Amino acid sequence: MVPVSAVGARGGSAPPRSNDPRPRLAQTLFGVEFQSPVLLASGTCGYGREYDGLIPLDRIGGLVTKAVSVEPRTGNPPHRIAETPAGMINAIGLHNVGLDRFISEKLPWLRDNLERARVFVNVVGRTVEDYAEVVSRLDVEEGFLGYEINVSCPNVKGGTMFGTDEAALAELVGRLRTCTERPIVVKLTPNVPDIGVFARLCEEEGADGLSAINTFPGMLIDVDRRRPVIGNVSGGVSGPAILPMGVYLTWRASRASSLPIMGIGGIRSARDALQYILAGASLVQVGTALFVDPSSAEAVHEGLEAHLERHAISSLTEMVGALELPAPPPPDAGTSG
Amino acid sequence: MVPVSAVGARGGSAPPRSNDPRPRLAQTLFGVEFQSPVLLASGTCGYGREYDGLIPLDRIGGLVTKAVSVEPRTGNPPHRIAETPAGMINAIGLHNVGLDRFISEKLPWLRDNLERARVFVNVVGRTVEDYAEVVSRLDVEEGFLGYEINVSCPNVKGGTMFGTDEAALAELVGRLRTCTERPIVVKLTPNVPDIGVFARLCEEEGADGLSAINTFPGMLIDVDRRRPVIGNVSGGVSGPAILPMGVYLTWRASRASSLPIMGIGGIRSARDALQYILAGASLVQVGTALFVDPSSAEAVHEGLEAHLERHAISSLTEMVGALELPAPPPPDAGTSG
Amino acid sequence: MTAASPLRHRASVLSNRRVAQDTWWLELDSPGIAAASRPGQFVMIGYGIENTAAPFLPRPFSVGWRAADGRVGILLRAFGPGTTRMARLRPGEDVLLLGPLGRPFELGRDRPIVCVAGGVGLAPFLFLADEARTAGRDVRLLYGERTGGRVFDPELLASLAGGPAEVWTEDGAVGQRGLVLEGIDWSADRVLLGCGPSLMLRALAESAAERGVALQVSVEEHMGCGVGTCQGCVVPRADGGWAKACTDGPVFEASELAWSP
Amino acid sequence: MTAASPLRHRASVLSNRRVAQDTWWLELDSPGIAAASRPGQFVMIGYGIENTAAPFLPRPFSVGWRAADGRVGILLRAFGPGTTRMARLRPGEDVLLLGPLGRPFELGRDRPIVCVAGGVGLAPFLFLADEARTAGRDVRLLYGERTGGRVFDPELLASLAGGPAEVWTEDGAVGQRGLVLEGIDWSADRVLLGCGPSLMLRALAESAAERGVALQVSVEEHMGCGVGTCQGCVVPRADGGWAKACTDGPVFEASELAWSP
Ligand SMILES: Cc1cc2nc3c(=O)[nH]c(=O)nc-3n(C[C@H](O)[C@H](O)[C@H](O)COP(=O)(O)OP(=O)(O)OC[C@H]3O[C@@H](n4cnc5c(N)ncnc54)[C@H](O)[C@@H]3O)c2cc1C
Ligand SMILES: Cc1cc2nc3c(=O)[nH]c(=O)nc-3n(C[C@H](O)[C@H](O)[C@H](O)COP(=O)(O)OP(=O)(O)OC[C@H]3O[C@@H](n4cnc5c(N)ncnc54)[C@H](O)[C@@H]3O)c2cc1C
Ligand SMILES: Cc1cc2nc3c(=O)[nH]c(=O)nc-3n(C[C@H](O)[C@H](O)[C@H](O)COP(=O)(O)O)c2cc1C
Ligand SMILES: Cc1cc2nc3c(=O)[nH]c(=O)nc-3n(C[C@H](O)[C@H](O)[C@H](O)COP(=O)(O)O)c2cc1C
Ligand code: FES
Ligand code: FES
Repeated sequence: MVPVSAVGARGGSAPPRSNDPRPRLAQTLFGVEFQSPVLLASGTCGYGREYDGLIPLDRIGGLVTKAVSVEPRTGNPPHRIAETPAGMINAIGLHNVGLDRFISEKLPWLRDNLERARVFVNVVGRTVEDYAEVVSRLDVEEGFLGYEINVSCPNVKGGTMFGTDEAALAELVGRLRTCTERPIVVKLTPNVPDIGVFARLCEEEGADGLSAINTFPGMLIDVDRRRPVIGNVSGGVSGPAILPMGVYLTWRASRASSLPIMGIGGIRSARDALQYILAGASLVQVGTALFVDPSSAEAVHEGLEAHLERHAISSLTEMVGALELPAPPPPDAGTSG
Repeated sequence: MVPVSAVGARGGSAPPRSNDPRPRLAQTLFGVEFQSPVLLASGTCGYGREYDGLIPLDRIGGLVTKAVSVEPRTGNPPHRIAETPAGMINAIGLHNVGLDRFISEKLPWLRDNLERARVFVNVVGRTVEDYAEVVSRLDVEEGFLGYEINVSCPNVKGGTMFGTDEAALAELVGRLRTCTERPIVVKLTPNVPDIGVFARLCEEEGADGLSAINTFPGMLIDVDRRRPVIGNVSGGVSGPAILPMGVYLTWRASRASSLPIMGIGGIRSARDALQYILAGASLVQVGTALFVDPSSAEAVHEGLEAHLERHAISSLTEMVGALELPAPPPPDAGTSG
Repeated sequence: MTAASPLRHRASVLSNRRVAQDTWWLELDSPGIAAASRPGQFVMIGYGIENTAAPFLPRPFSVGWRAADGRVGILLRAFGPGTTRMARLRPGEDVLLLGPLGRPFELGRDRPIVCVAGGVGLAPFLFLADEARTAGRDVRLLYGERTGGRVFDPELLASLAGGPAEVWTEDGAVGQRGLVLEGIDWSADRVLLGCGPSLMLRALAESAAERGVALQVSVEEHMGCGVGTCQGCVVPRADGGWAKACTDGPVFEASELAWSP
Repeated sequence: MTAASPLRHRASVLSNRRVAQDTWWLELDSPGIAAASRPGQFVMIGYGIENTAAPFLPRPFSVGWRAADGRVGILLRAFGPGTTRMARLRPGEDVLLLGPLGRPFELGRDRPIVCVAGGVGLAPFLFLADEARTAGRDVRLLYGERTGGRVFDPELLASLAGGPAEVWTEDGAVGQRGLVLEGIDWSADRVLLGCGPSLMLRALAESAAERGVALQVSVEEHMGCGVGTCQGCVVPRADGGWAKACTDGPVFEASELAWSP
């Protein structure tokens, strides 16, 4: 599916040539064309096939697979999900079929059935070598464009998460850069004091793009039983509840690095997506909203098209990062109270 | 209002003596009795007086004032607040009358009108010396129990927030400990990789308690005008949206330190409050919910009383930190995916 | 600022009818608020603490009208997600009310009153005109809308306000074509009151200032608490500081405020 | 797993009546889902993407009944915040439906069918009993509730299920006193089906295993997507792995699952 010439071309959003007849939502990113900025988020669309017939995958931008690890993982005990105010908490535990079965059972469907949708494989590991093995072994396969590196997982070596530890993250990204020429997109963790530091670091280590953001750590307690609702005690909070945080962190990441960004977190409408795009995202991912309504990704796509048409904007790229700030910029941005 | 003998007594929640006739919700904390665990959160109840007649302040646990800084602050340009999914974003900018007027105009009302409600003064500054000045000069006054130190503000010296910088926070807490014998409660910032580190550090530097949590940095964009909705560009997200994060961070803080904790974030019912209490909070604060319904703090108080009665629990202290974890504890707690 | 504490209670929706494009007239059952309200004051209307969908925060609305039987009338324009949902309120449902809140218009004595309303800025003047007219005052009610479709049902308006309004529309479809400001007779012996979008209020304030005419305006800003605790609703004062729209206002002397963009 | 793709569409509420304490019978207008459903399958019912108040995520409900005119019947028990709100659905409102989903009961041929229902586990058997009886099958419907007040209106039940149920209540207020399991005749030539709370299903599965009787059960677990993408709804397999309640189930052979506490 990936044209050989495109593999490995680095990101950067090219403005459309003036007499380009291509659709308003199309962008060239990571060396290939995305017909739409709307992708499905990792963990919320399985391996694509599960939504076949419900979501016209080839009409949208693409999808990110469920996390793939070297070994199969059985995941966490139930309950794995629960509802929170305007959101949900999940602790799936990176339940996945493992690399071998991903290659033999999941990738072929993506390769054979998707023409225009771009596929990223979400990658996890417990060590740098785990990640490197997934990337190296996948790299010879067809059916996907690049990697989204999930760093919101514990680093067996240091005890911290890769995504909150600058040294561990730098080592990881640097190592993966040696394993592939395909686009590497690092999915940033939100619970850090300054996401810009991590965005910059990824750029320096050779990443091609950023995804912002993964879920927030959260917990729910069944007060009658005095027990956590979630089998794994805590999990990740997603959904509309985190939208303002996601927009903010995308904006911060986009000011700290020049990499293209996939904006993620609570998106359920074109207006939500536009907030991310104005904040600096070139692409967006729809996750939890798919559970509420599987047609929401398509609705976001159509709503974006309608918005551009209504405002006579010829290309979405004009809106990427086009947020206008008040002058002079306020000194205390980011603080509350 | 503060009995001299109590001033400076350190925290720790004493279980009620067996034939103690005191109400189920009463607890001894910071050397004094709290008749109820429910307080009003800083910035959402002004200086108390504004809610006089609407909220029976002397029936609940108490309140935390709007932040007080040495100098008066005019705060941020409008819009200062906006609604987000199941929450709100605020960037008031620590608008406050300053220390002199706080002492002459605000404190007297609290001193003269509250008998049983406990008052904490929320303190902010741009430098360690700012904080120290507020605490030192207030310390000789009457009408409040102790201090809640708001560290979600930029540290002029280092450029980071006090609340996300271990060294700056340690210096601040250590310095304030030399200024007062009254309870010092440090209000933790949520956007750190491991709140336990900060909780421990506050305990080591002599703090008497912790408040968890302050707001999450967030942003909203008006997509038609391509401008931030909030005059200050970004602000702090509060309300039900952040409840699961607040419960999780309270749990983490309570496992990392033995200080009493005030649980904060999205509380609007007794069941929400109980989640914080089971996770380890001795007290809770109600903030944004007051805007939705000023009677919600009282409703939380009454709901807690009803819950204890229904379950024949003689003292709330039995529930503090009484969360039962599944055995064996899952290895990946805190991660999602 | 206000003398008595505001009331907080659940109020039943008595009726909710569409009175113009995007515009509803909502009647709530609230004897306490009906009795205590003065023209220019407002209420916070919310869905209560169980609700987290928009409107999560309560929204401020002028008391548009009140009746001796305890009805409170609200003029509601579906604007964003919150008001769109409120436009669908049906009889039998209830809302959480907090009010009356804020500083009312000062009407003084005897002098003729001129009300200048833009859009749903009409709301406080329905109540005001009705009661002032009943009290024998001379009231002119100038009312502008962008389009004719948005003009409040004239019959209902006349019955609520104790007389008709002089209507101006930008498209000229109803009433006179033009801006409502064109209808003002700038005479200094009137009590001049304005309520409407901020651009209109600014134009009004500038004209009044040029002519040395006193003007009271009711302003809008995003609100959190409605009672002065959150400092969320500030508007710029002429002297450089901030005033709270909820307790220092919503009615201000135009000269108290800064009007530069 | 399922042959055709599920349908997603907005469906009108046709009626919603209280049929027992905390229990409602909701009829939705969904010809497509009515036509495609098989007993044991379920639908996800939600309020759509604009809604963020509970239920924010759609909730799974068994297809309780269907009619040739396109009606789909749902037996709904107000349990937590989501179902409490759904119990207040009124005719004219609509919901977002996704379905039919999941693996249905396997009824085989000819053999008598014994349905064992606990609480709203009754739902799939209304539909099943009605159609199996129409097809000439012998169907026993055993139905247990904790208290008599929660027993589904017997007349409506009989009309939906094509015949009455044998009712057991723990308080003995309606039907026989005791647990519904006591009513089972453990004969191996029956098609034995169970649906209800997990404690009841476990007891049922253990009894069936002891007696070597085949049993199909419909299980419950928190669901996100309902279509197999989120891995949220897993239940433990006998072989140590996990099965997805939404696509591998909700109906399983009891022997496929692990029943230890
Ligand atoms: C004192 C006062 C009296 C008012 N009287 C009336 C009236 O009688 N009739 C009427 O139709 N409208 C009135 N308004 C305006 C009304 O409150 C807003 O139209 C409404 O809040 C918009 O909510 P929304 O969710 O539909 O819009 P959104 O744009 O979705 O609102 C998003 C956020 O902005 C806030 N917001 C947006 N616009 C306003 C605004 N103008 N004022 C306060 N908050 C705002 C909302 O609270 C919310 O937090 C009044 C406002 C004030 C301050
Ligand atoms: C296949 C299937 C069929 C079902 N059929 C019926 C039926 O016909 N009639 C009926 O009344 N109920 C049925 N249920 C149970 C129903 O889905 C739950 O009662 C409902 O989801 C509870 O939601 P709540 O908000 O009221 O409860 P809450 O306790 O507030 O729910 C909190 C969270 O837990 C989840 N949750 C809680 N219990 C369940 C549960 N049992 N299943 C799935 N999610 C749950 C909710 O999705 C939500 O995320 C069925 C469940 C499944 C899985
Ligand atoms: C309008 C507003 C103003 C606030 N001002 C302060 C403040 O001055 N100092 C402080 O420590 N926290 C401040 N906060 C944070 C709250 O005290 C509380 O930590 C936060 O809102 C989370 O609780 P909630 O979800 O119940 O509102 C403010 C919050 C709001 C909404
Ligand atoms: C059920 C579920 C499973 C997820 N699994 C993964 C995963 O495997 N890898 C990953 O990087 N993110 C995972 N995520 C996070 C999402 O991709 C996304 O970052 C997050 O949900 C925020 O977006 P949303 O609010 O639109 O859902 C998962 C989220 C959910 C809800
Ligand atoms: S709305 Fe809170 S101070 Fe005015
Ligand atoms: S509910 Fe998502 S996999 Fe079953």
